[in-house]
Order: sequence, then structure tokens, then C-alpha cells
Amino acid sequence: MSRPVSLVPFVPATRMQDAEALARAARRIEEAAARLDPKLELQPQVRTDGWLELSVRRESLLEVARMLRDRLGYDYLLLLTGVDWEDKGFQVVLHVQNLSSGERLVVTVNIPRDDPRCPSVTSIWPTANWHEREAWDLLGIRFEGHPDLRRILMKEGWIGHPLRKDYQDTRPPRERLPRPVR
Amino acid sequence: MALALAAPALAGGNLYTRAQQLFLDLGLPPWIFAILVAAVKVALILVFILLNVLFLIWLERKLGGHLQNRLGPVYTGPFGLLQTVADALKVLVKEDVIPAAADRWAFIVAPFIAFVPALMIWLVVPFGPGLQARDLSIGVLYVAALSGLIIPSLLTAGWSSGSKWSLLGAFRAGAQLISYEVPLLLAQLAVVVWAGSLSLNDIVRAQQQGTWFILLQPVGFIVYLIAAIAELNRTPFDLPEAESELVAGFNTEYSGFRFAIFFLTEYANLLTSSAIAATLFLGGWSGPWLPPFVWFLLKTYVFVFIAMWVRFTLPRLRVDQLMNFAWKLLLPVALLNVVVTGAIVAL
Amino acid sequence: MDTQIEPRTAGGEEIHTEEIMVNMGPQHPSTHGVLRAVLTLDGERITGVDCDIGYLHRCFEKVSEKLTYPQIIPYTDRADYLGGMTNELAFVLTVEQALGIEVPRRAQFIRVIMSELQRIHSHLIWFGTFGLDLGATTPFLYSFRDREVISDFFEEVSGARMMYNYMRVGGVRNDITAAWVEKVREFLRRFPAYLQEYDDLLTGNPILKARTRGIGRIDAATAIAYGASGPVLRASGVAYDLRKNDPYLVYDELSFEVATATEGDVLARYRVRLKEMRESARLVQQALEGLPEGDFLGKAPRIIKLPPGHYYGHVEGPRGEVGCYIVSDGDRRPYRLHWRAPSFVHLQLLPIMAKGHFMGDMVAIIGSIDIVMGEVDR
Amino acid sequence: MMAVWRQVAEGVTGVIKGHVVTLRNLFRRPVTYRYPQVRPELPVGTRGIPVLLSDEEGKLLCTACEVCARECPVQVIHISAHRDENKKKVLDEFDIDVSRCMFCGICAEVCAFGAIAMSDVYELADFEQDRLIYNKDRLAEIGRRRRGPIINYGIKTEGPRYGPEPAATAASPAPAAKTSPPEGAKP
Repeated sequence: MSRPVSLVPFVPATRMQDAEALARAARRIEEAAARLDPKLELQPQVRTDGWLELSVRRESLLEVARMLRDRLGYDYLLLLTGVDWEDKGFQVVLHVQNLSSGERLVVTVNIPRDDPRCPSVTSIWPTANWHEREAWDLLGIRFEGHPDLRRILMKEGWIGHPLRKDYQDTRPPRERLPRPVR
Repeated sequence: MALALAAPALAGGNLYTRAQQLFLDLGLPPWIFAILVAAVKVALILVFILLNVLFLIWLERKLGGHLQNRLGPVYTGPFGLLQTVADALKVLVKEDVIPAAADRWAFIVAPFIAFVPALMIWLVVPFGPGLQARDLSIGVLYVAALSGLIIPSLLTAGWSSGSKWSLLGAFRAGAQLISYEVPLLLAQLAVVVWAGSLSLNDIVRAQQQGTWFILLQPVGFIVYLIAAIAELNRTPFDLPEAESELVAGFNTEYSGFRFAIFFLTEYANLLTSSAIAATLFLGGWSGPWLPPFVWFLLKTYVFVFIAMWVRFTLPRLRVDQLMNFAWKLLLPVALLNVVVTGAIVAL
Repeated sequence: MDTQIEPRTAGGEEIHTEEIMVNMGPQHPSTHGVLRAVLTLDGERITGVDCDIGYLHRCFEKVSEKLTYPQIIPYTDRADYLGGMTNELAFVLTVEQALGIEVPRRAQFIRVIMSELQRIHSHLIWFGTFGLDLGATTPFLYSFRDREVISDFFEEVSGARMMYNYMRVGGVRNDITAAWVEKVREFLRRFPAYLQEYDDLLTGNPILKARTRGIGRIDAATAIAYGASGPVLRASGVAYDLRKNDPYLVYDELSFEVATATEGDVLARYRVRLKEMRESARLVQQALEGLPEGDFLGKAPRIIKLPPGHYYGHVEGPRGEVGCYIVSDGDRRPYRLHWRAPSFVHLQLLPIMAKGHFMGDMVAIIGSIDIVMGEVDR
Repeated sequence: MMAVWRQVAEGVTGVIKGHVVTLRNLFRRPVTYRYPQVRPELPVGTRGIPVLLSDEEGKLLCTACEVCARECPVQVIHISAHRDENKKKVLDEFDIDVSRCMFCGICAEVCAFGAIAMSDVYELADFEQDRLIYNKDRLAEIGRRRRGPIINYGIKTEGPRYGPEPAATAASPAPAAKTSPPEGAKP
């Protein structure tokens, strides 16, 4: 039997509503990024609902993600998903949180539609594993470096990625009950 | 029940000798008479067991229902008494499915390997004074030998089903039943040492003269209770057929009347274990006022009630805990009990 | 799988042993729905688990793109069908946050009452099925007996026992009456006795302790890395509860304790959930005390159109953090809706928890993370 | 050593306590409703199938505005209407496919005329699939059995559980099977 895990200090209520705190958090991200690699040019946006928003280029996602977790304590990935913006390409959205300070951040990555590849963040936040599989399954975004990129919700051998806006159901239509003629 | 109650008249000394005389007067060879008597005895025991098993299954469901704040069967007959009959009919008309992957003959035979010994034990159970099919001088040994025969049946059933769940169930059954056989026998052994006889009838008489062995052997009784419940595959020791883990264990693939045979065997074994417990620890048929047979039934059902009550209260053990419990706790306690009993008797 | 089996020998000769693959599910009594876990077993010991999900996939997210916001509310009930109220709340809060709507105070209190009753309701089911997984049939019947009472409350106020469709953008669908409040009070008076009964029946049982202590252990770091939330995270020693850490509704005005444990095993999760039921009862009590008069449904636009942008709202559901991510392009319908289902996230932990344990522990672990397949597959 | 004994004692008392609980419940009154015989007293507003309400003269309140059909998340309401000589809409058909209805109650909520309400009729099993499409006559019939006011967009009904047979009009002869009375249409 191993030792009991110590309790992480209790997080005070952080609505993070006051713009000042948010701006400070945004500045921290900017500074850390500048220290890491000046070419990143990260511009965290302050949102009104208590979240920060950060747009990251696809090539630098892994680097930024590692920085976010290791340097800035964003240790908790809430969700990872994708959005199909049709001709504007796909967008991968990550919601991450710093559990001990309550800072919350939305990371968006734009990827072109004709080349739907995105680096996998499974090595940084293991929970991304299934989220990425789901995004691959439903949106067809290929996560590179994912250990086990298979379909997860649809069955194996499914054709197409259903959450894409241009998805056409190729199955024959289901038999409907004929409406009684009156 | 009426048939069983009429048994004293049939097996009683007077009627027996008169009938024997009648046969000899008719000029028939004595072995025909012996066969006839044996057949009547077997029929009576069979009827007794089947009636009781029907009742037991109903009782389990009804008692389970009320222990859990529900009603249990209510629709078939008064208090749902005919529910078991209805279920039996339903099960009998169901399709007899034999899986393609099954080892056909072993699969077919397995339920009967379990069923026959369960009935054979009743040969030596004393229902009342003189009311016993055969008073073997090694009664306890006989019971132990036959109750061990269920293991090959379960192993056969699990192995031959061709299903992994069944196989796992069979392995568990094998390990569990062999383990619990030991403390079970040791608990019985302590009683035997005290009574000084292996004959069940003698053990009852010893209790009639002295006091019930449950008072002299409380530890032995508790060991017997636990080991018997384990032998019966009942909660908390129902690992071989743990439905939440192994679907249904060794009988996953059984359906229709083969399943019914397993079911029947299970309850016949419950009845058997209860009867043996009543005989060994609760004074068997002995008791004041009421007829001996009624006493026997009452005591049997006390044990049955305990087994059911335990089933509806406790969660299930895990497979390693089960083995630990048998070998590291129950066995030493049972051994100690035998040693202490031996010492007391020797003094 | 990567676990090596040590060679076994008998009389100097090596015995050839093989791992077997067993399909646990999709039809299995203890997978709580249609989860298929492909187990690799070395005897009874689990060397590998591979979860196969999707048997209950109902295209919730795709369907939502075709529905207006009020029409989605009944669909959210069906994601986690044991936590309908909190699911609706997550969705409705997200929409309200996007619209910037202020909800009347009475509605907020009613929402708290419903969420907490829902938590008790859901945990009671968990308690029963957990007992069932461990082979005890009776707790299931007792907890369902008591859960029915809460179902009756929900039915009276919302019209349905499971698929409530009760929350509305701007408030709730129906007001609660004084008679209803009195009934809930009566239930809360009896509730400690119920819990005592459960404690006597299962919690104090040595078999339960033996079956659960040290099983399926995950430490705080793993839990966080895998995004666990709710009781699973709190049982690993992280006192993270959205009701405290990101208070929504009126939770910051009510006093309650966050149930935590440090062991991170099945027993710890069991304890945390039982404690949570007590705390939820306290919360309902307080919310009933403080229930103000006023509107139960505030002002909301007749036709709900979210301004373009993306919004994330989350609440503490019975199973963990229920999140709702809405992308809007300004239409009456969401452009994209994503549901963060705690069960989906927790199920990833199953292989980590189960590895090296016995077959019988597997069901205890599945029971302890309290998955609802409707939410996993959506 | 003491710790071991304490553990044993705890275990034994734990087991005994559990048995006491179950034994106590053995003598408690069972909580079972014997359902088909004993019917639960459902609160007003329970969401069974949506029904059409009529005024005192038995005329349907529905004006065929089709809001309910539009707002239905699962699209099970089918309405057709024509305009009479005063350019007023007249309802021809109002079908609800009960087999796909999810009883969310949105139709009753959005109806501006109070013409639709959720009823407490919930036993909808049938032997034929197309009998699960309730037409306006059957829906209105259940609606006429209303007792009490509309509360929480729902009504309470009385009388037989099932609606009447779909009227076999001369224009479209109903299938032969439809003329047989539904099983269990007892009062």
C-alpha cells in the first residue's frame, strides 16, 4: 500500500471576473512565450466570461502546450474538440485550466481543411487521448503522434466523418412507417 | 408431505414384517420384496426432496422479496405458491440449446452428474426414529464423499460449454469447493469425535441423551455454517456463478431443462446441507411434543432460513479472499476445534 | 499487452500458460449499459483492458446542430439520463451566459434544489448498483425504494420522472408549491435514517471493505492528468468542486463541505459519494429555508439567438464536471455543440485502475467510477 | 495483536448489523405497488401523450397554426389544413406519431391557444404499428375526458385508457385489422 496522497490546497473561489486578474494572467502567458521562443507571437485575448483565449499556430501547438502545463501550471485539460468552419478550415479547441489558481484558457488551433492534421497533445495531457479519437472519428482531424488513433464512437469501417458540415449519409434511408392514407 | 408422513407406517417394524411375511407366504423369492421396498423408499425420498425443493425455491423468492421490502411472487396461486411450478413448466418447454462450441456429451451429462449425488445423500438422512432408508455405519463419511461429487460436475459443465465465462466459473468452482470441503469435514469430524460414531442415527441418539451439539460445538457449528454456504455456492461465496462478474459462471450456456436440473440440484443441496446440519448440530428429529418428523423439518428450515438471510444481506467475496478465508482462517479454527474436542473427549 | 507472465514450472518443466481474451460486454450485467471492455486475463488477473464504446451513440451533437436552443433542452436530459437536471442546467447556464441574462433569485434557488436532489437521486442509483456489482442485491432495492420518492418529487414539479425538460433559458418551467416543499422537507427528515440503514448494511461490512480497500487506486497527479472530476477526483485528494471553485447559481451563499478522501481507491470513492449525499441533503435544506418569493421564469427573448462566438459553461453534476461548449454563428441553432461528459473522461481511467487487479475487482472499479453509457456515447 | 482483535470485532459487528437491517425490513410493509391492479395517482402535469382540447361544444381549439409542429424537436406532429371561404384556416389532419414522441411537452408549452395539453395517458402499447399514429379524433377524444383545469401544461383524464378507433371514413377504407377492438380496451 502506498502512502495517502496529500490534499492539494483548496482553491478559493475564482470567478476571475475582474479584468485585472485576467489581464495579469494573459501577460504571464505572453511573457513565458516570449521567453520560450520569440517567434511564437502569442496574443492571449481576455474574454468577458472569465476565460482567456489563445490562438496558436499548428506547428507550435506542442511547444505551447508543454509550456502551458510545465511553466504556467495549466495541468487540467477539460475538453478538446474540433469545429468545422467549412471553407475556413477546421478549428481544434482546447479548454485547459490551472487547478490551483483557477486560471482558464481556451486554446484554438486553425488547420486547413485540405490538410486536417494537428499535433496530438496526448503526451502532455493524457486525457486528450479519447477526446482526440473522438475528434478524428467525428470530424476527421488527424492527430499526429497519437498512440492509438482509431474510431471511437462510430464503428470500424464507417465511411466519412459525421460532424463535418458536408457529411452525407450514404446509408439507405431507414424504412419509415407509412402514414395511413385518409 | 402426506406421503412422507405416512412413511412411519410403511417402514415401521410391524407393517414391514407383516408385508414380508405376506410375500414369503405367496412363495415369491425374498429379493423381489427387497427390491420393492427399496423402490418405495427411493420414490418417497424423491417425492420428499422435489416437494421441498419446489417449496424452497418459492421460499427463497418470497423471503428475499420481503427482506428487500418487496412482495416476491404473488400472482400464481395463493401467495404465489405455484410460481415455481409455473417457472418449471416454462423452463421445460424452452428450447434445449447446446452451443456449437460445446463438448456435446460432456455438456449433456454434466447436470446429471451433479443431480444424482445430491439425491443419493438422502439415503442416510434420518427423518425420524427408524425412518431412514439405510443406517450406514459410516454415514458421515458417505455424506462427505457424495457431496464432493458436485465438483466434477461443475468442472465438466464449465469446461464443456466452450465459453470463457463458463471456464472461469468452473475454475473458481473447483478451487472453492475443494477448499471448503476441508473445514466442512473437520467441523463434522468434531461432532463425530464427540458422538463416537459415524452413523447419523447414532449421532442423533447421542444428542437425544445428552444435549444438542450446537451447544457443545458452537465453533464447529459456525465453521459448518460458513463452509456449507460456500459449498452451496451461495452469497457471499457464490463466485462460481457470480452474475455481476462472470455473467452466470459455469452455467452461462445452459438453458431449458438442463439449467433447471442445475437449479434443482442447487436447492436439493441446500436442503441436504440443512438436513445434515440439523442432524449433526440441532439434534435431528429429537424434540418434545411434536412428532419427530416435524422436528426434523423445522430444524432443517432454521438452517435454510439462515442461509437465505445471509444471502440477502452480504456482498460477495473476491476469489483470493475466498481462498484466504478458507485456508488461513476457517481451516485453523476447524483444526483447533477438532483438537480441543478430542482433548475434552479423551479426558 | 505488455505485462510479462513469469514462467511457471512443475517438476523442472515449464508449464505453458496463455492469457485469455474475454469480451466483457456489451451485454454484461455489470458494465452499466453497453460498454464493451476487452479484457486480457492471466488466470483471474487482469493484464489489459481495452474499452470499446459507441454502442449507444445517438448523434446528440449532430442532431443539436439542427435544433433551436429550447429544443435541445430535452435532448440534454438523455445524455446522462441519471443526471437530467444538472445536464439541463449546464446547457441553460451556457446559453444564459452567452445572452447575458439575469435569472430571478427564486429560479436560482429552485435550480439548486433540483440539482442537489438530482445528485442524491443519482448517487442512490450508484449505491444500489454498486452493491449489486459486489454481489449484494438488497442495497439496490433499498436505494431504489428511497429514490422513487425523489422521482415522485420531480414528476410532480416537472411532469416526468427521468426526462424532465424542466430548466428554461431564464428560469425553470414550473414553480414549486408549498405542498411540494413540505413533502421534500418530510423526505429530508427521513433521509438520515435511510443513510444509516445503508451504512449498517454495506459500509460497515467487512467484506465490502476487503473488496474495495486499495482497489483501483489512482493518485492525485494521475487523476488530474486524465481530467477526472467529481467524486473520482475528490476521492484522490483534490478538493476540486465547481460549486466552490467556480460558484454558479447561489452556491456561494449556502454552506456545505466538499467531500474528499485521500486514498483514491474504490472505498474512497464510495465514502465520498455517501458523504456527498449528506451534504446535498444539507444544501436542499438550506435552499428550502432561503427560498425567496418572486418569479420562477425570468425574461428571455422569445426567439433565442446567441451572438456569434463560442461559449463554455459547466456545472458540477453527480458524476463530475458536466460541460457544454456551444459555437454560435448568430443563428437560432448552435453551429456546433460539444458535450463534456464526465463519464467519457473517467472511462479512460479504467485500464489504469483495473490493471493488475482481479476479475472481481473490475466490476467494483466500473461501479466506483459510476459511468452512464448514455453520456459516454452521447 | 489488539488491533487484530479490534478488526475482528468490527467485522463481526458489521456483519451482524447488516443482518439486523435486513431482518427489520422483513417485518416492514413492502413498498411495492401492484401495478396493473393498483394505479399510481399521478400528479397533474404528468407528461403522457399530448392531446387536443376542445371547447364546451366539442369543437377543437386548434387553429392549425402549426407552431407545435415546427417546435417539436422530433418532428412527430403532422398537420394539414385548408382555408375556408372566409380565408380562415380549417384543420384537416392532426397526427402525432406516438412511437417517436419523446413526451417533452414543448408542443403544449408553445401553443398560444391552449389547444394542446399533456395528458396522463401513458399506456400506449399496441399490437399494430400504425395504430400508434394518433389522429385528431383519437387525440380529441382523450382530450374530452379531461377533468380539472390545465396545470403545468397538463391535464388529468378519466374513463377508458385508450382513444377510440380511428374513424374509417368512406374516402379511405381502413385496413381490416383496424376494426378489431384493441386488446385490453377495458374500462
